[in-house]
Amino acid sequence: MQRNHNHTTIVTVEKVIDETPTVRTLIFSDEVMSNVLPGQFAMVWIPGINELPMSVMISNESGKAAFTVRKHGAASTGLFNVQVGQQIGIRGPYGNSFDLKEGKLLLVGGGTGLVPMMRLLIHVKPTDDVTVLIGAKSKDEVFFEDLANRLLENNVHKVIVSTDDGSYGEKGFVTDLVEKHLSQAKYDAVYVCGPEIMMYKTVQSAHSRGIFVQASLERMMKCGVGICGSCCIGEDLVCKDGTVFDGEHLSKNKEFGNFHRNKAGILENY
Amino acid sequence: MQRNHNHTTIVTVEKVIDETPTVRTLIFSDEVMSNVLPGQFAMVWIPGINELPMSVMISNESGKAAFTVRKHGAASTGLFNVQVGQQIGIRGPYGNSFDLKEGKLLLVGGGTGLVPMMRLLIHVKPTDDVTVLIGAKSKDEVFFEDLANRLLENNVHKVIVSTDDGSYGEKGFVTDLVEKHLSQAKYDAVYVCGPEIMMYKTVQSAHSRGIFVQASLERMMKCGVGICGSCCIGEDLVCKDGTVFDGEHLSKNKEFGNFHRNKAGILENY
Amino acid sequence: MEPNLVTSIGPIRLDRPVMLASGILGISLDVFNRLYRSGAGAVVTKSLSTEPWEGYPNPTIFSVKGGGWINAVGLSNPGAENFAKMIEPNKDVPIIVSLVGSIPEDFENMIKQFEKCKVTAYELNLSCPHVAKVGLEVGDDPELVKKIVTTVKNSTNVPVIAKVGLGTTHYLNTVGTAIESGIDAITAINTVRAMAIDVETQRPILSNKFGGLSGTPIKPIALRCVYEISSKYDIPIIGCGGISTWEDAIEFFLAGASAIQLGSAIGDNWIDVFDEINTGILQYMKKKNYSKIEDMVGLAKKS
Amino acid sequence: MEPNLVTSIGPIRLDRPVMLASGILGISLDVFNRLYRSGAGAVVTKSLSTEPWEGYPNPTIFSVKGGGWINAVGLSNPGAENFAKMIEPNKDVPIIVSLVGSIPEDFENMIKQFEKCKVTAYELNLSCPHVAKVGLEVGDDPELVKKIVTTVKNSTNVPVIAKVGLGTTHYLNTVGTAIESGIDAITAINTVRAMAIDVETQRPILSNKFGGLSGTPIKPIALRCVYEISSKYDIPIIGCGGISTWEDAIEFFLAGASAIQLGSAIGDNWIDVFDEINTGILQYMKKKNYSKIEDMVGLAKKS
Ligand SMILES: Cc1cc2nc3c(=O)[nH]c(=O)nc-3n(C[C@H](O)[C@H](O)[C@H](O)COP(=O)(O)OP(=O)(O)OC[C@H]3O[C@@H](n4cnc5c(N)ncnc54)[C@H](O)[C@@H]3O)c2cc1C
Ligand SMILES: Cc1cc2nc3c(=O)[nH]c(=O)nc-3n(C[C@H](O)[C@H](O)[C@H](O)COP(=O)(O)OP(=O)(O)OC[C@H]3O[C@@H](n4cnc5c(N)ncnc54)[C@H](O)[C@@H]3O)c2cc1C
Ligand SMILES: Cc1cc2nc3c(=O)[nH]c(=O)nc-3n(C[C@H](O)[C@H](O)[C@H](O)COP(=O)(O)O)c2cc1C
Ligand SMILES: Cc1cc2nc3c(=O)[nH]c(=O)nc-3n(C[C@H](O)[C@H](O)[C@H](O)COP(=O)(O)O)c2cc1C
Ligand code: FES
Ligand code: FES
Repeated sequence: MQRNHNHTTIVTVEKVIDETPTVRTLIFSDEVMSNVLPGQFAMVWIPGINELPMSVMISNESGKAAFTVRKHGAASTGLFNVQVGQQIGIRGPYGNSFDLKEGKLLLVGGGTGLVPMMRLLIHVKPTDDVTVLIGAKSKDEVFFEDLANRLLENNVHKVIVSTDDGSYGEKGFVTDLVEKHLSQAKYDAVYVCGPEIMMYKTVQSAHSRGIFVQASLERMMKCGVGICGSCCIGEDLVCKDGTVFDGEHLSKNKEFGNFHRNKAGILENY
Repeated sequence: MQRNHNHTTIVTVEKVIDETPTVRTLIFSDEVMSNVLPGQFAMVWIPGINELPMSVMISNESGKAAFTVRKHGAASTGLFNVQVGQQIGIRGPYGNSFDLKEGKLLLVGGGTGLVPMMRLLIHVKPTDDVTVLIGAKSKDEVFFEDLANRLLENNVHKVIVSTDDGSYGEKGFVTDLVEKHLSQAKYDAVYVCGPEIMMYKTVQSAHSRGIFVQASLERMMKCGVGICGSCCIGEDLVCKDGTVFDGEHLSKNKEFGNFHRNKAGILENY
Repeated sequence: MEPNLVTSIGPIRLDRPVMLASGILGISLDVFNRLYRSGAGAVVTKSLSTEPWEGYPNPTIFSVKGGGWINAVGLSNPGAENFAKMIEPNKDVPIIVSLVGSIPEDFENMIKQFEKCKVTAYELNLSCPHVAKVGLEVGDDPELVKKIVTTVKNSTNVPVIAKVGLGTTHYLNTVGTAIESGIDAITAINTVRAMAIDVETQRPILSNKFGGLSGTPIKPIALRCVYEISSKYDIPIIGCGGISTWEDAIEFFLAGASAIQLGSAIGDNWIDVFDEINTGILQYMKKKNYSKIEDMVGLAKKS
Repeated sequence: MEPNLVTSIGPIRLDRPVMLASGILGISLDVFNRLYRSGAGAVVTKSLSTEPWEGYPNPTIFSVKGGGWINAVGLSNPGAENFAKMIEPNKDVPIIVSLVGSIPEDFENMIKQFEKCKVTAYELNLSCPHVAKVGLEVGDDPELVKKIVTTVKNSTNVPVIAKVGLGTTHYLNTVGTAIESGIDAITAINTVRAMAIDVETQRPILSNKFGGLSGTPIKPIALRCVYEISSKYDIPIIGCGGISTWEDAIEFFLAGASAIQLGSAIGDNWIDVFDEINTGILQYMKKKNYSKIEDMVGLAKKS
């Protein structure tokens, strides 16, 4: 019987990697999750604690997948603390995925927003010229730089890190780097995932130049299946209509970059 | 979507044929029912009246099927009275079917028990030598004789009618004819459907001679799907294990030929 | 005559008989507009309380193997005041505002917040099966139902609907009490209290342990409730529970509902379901020669 | 240690925990023998009355599109006396005799008929949702429940089980009353009142209009009832409702049931279902290192 993606499957965490003091990658075996498309996510149940949406991270072993989680509130800290051998529940994959263009590509990621970017990288063609921009607050918070370089070893590519405090790579916001790159060369497509303001500015920079751009959005998600409404942004539901939207669509959305809803559904400013 | 055989399908009666003063054939269009196997039955709903088990009669038009019903109590009289253009509900087909052997075949039917026999006839091979014995109380009650001859026009065949009162065909019980035929020639298989005593004696005649024999049984049926238990005979459920049983099995069943259960589930003598 | 989909639920008139049920996608005016354009005849808001509620922690929703969902979102909502502000600009969409509370004053206060809004009706949630002190715990108390309905009817001219479900007090009694107290219509039913346990980790899956079963599994139960209500009382009924096809919708009309609501079907078939059902109803009406929804309401009771 | 399937439901000890539920294939000793050989730990008879009943005319059963069945066979049964005679020869099969009646004397009289039979337990059907004056109409009346249970307990030394369901009186109260009156165990739940309407012919399909919903749709409801009973009372529980896989069975054990019953699954998967579930339970027990069913009963309440 084929698995119904809405039914929770229990998997065992087989390996845990510390990426930074607050970010960990948890690896598990699951054929379905190992093959999700870039941009798709899973709902992850930490029994007795919570359930939260997570982009599905790649693993270098086939048939395996991972979550890369930053500890934050109760749910994400619960997942962060899961030990090797512990069980978690997963359902999905949910959501749409990035539209892969060919040519000169710019990928922009910040924090755990790099997860869908890494999965995007395994789909680029050897002929693509790929630039990856990684934004972080400080040196401590940088991860996936090596991984990005490794995934792109057969491509013409650059992986550039910027930190807000300049403790590693270039100093400044990654969105300034985006602006710089887009003004200096002709890109065929831009993909971004990270903090909303990073996505907002990236979309603006690209869309205003008429460059194809897509962002993978995050909103409060309770159900993941288009029932509860908690993930709405304007008239879109991120879990069903997204998570990936293109610049054209986002530029008309008044909530993007400005508001998100809290757990009670109240609009709050970013 | 494929039809679930447990879900009622509504069909319209397109044609009604009077077979005898108390027996009618109602023809309707339904691809699924037109292709059932000999021995299989449907549960037939007469809206507002009742639902009853019915063997599925053949039709000479493709994509059509029929029920041949004798009026009896409330349910069968309800079906008997259905007019052209009226709707009935059908579910099924249910039950197993006859095991078709090759060679010299004896088919024995009485009353509406001829229905599965007619469907059997459309499956015989042109090389089979087929004898059909039709039992009836009197001349008025004889039907399907012509049909049987027509269906067998390409075979070596005989269609013999006997009536209890001798008003048509040979005089006497059809089971005496069975005994006569089986003692005079070597048959490869015997198939029977009709009143229980007819089936019982036919099975005895054939099984005692080591001839392969199968009977399609009738019992009170409420559900048709193996839930209600009303159709039990010994440890068998006619709707699920039957309706077709072979002589070997039946000869060990103490209820066959002796008892049946009424609507309350009480064993009654035949 | 070409059939049309207009229907009246007592004083409430809708262009189309299929509404969005409360709690499904129900927190944003932009989404309401989209659903209305997709074919919903009205949208019922998430049940609102006097104060904002975060609801229960996740997991709050579970997909049942045999079909349907169990949810315990815990009535998370932005509160009546915030919500009223958000829908103030609304001109087009028939919005039915769903309210939960523990005492008559809760409802009275919330209704005041909506004075500047276009509200098609209020729906009193007397039947949420998984939050303490509101919903079913109110619906199960006949005295309280009487007080709440009377108070609400005195505080507004907008039609008021009571939403009932299977609780510890028989819902038919609750319906009777609501009618005596002046209710304009009944929505039946809410979710049915249920649970799921994970056999691997051996725990109830929902954070609240218990939740409400919705979707296809409850359709035959909801249908009999509508039939029972319409057989016993003369009150407009909105059928709700497991509706996902036009045949389901027709069954509810035949049982006595003048309109229907759906929620779970959206989780299974997304929002195209409104248009699919509207189209199916129209085809059925043509075939049976009906000009309006009313022509078929309650027909199954005649047989 | 190799796990085994033995279970105790209070004073009732069974070699295997999966029973045939009342009313399914439940009218013939030969069939009981077959089911027992197929893996059923016990069989519950069709609910018997003092006199034979024909039951309702067909249609008495309906297959729901979304899964499950609605039945209104109307408690057709050969009557206690006929039935007792039929099972007199029984030596091997643990038979639980299900009884329906309107007054304590009905039950008392029927039990007398079974004096010469090997009866493992009596199950009082206080919960059939579609026959007047018996079943739920009895279960909904606390005084009557008290009298019936007390009378039955005084008339026999055989263990007595009360079968409850969703009626107009909250089933938890009925359970409480039965316990106070000395009941040995509880079976939860019976079918849930429901209906189906044919949209073509515009009539309720079952001849009785209303019937009881069984099978997968009611599993989440039945599971919460078992969990609620075992959380509130200290009484052995038999879980029933929509069980069709070994995972379902485990869920009920974890919720607090010491044994389970199933009926509808037979309509879907035929009688192999007993063996499949037994095998699945044993494998699960091995994996989790349990030696007996008891080891897992109620575990989900700990979390
Ligand atoms: C599609 C998607 C993919 C994601 N992928 C990742 C990932 O790969 N790695 C990662 O670390 N994080 C990811 N997140 C974010 C992660 O789900 C939230 O950070 C997490 O749920 C926060 O919960 P908390 O209880 O730890 O924090 P809280 O203290 O409860 O909340 C912190 C903030 O996180 C947000 N949040 C809380 N709960 C949710 C929720 N259920 N859904 C969405 N946002 C929520 C709110 O904005 C809140 O203000 C993703 C979110 C989405 C929507
Ligand atoms: C597999 C099967 C195939 C059948 N095929 C045909 C057929 O092709 N043509 C035909 O005319 N008849 C057929 N019958 C018999 C037919 O179903 C019954 O004669 C009919 O149900 C009688 O119902 P009634 O209400 O008219 O009679 P009643 O007066 O209610 O009963 C008359 C007798 O019919 C039997 N009976 C009643 N109800 C049922 C029931 N639901 N199922 C089985 N037996 C019942 C009982 O033995 C009863 O004593 C078939 C029966 C079965 C089991
Ligand atoms: C996620 C979810 C949230 C719900 N929230 C509410 C609510 O706030 N108020 C309410 O009256 N009903 C609520 N309900 C119940 C629905 O409005 C509806 O009565 C029920 O789901 C049955 O309809 P369905 O089977 O079409 O979903 C909710 C249902 C779901 C699935
Ligand atoms: C056809 C049918 C007949 C039933 N008859 C009875 C009965 O006589 N007595 C009773 O207590 N329960 C009866 N039930 C209820 C079952 O015993 C059981 O409680 C219910 O079907 C739920 O279990 P399931 O989902 O495994 O079928 C009947 C159920 C069905 C489907
Ligand atoms: S998370 Fe519930 S609708 Fe998107
Ligand atoms: S007719 Fe119900 S079991 Fe055979």
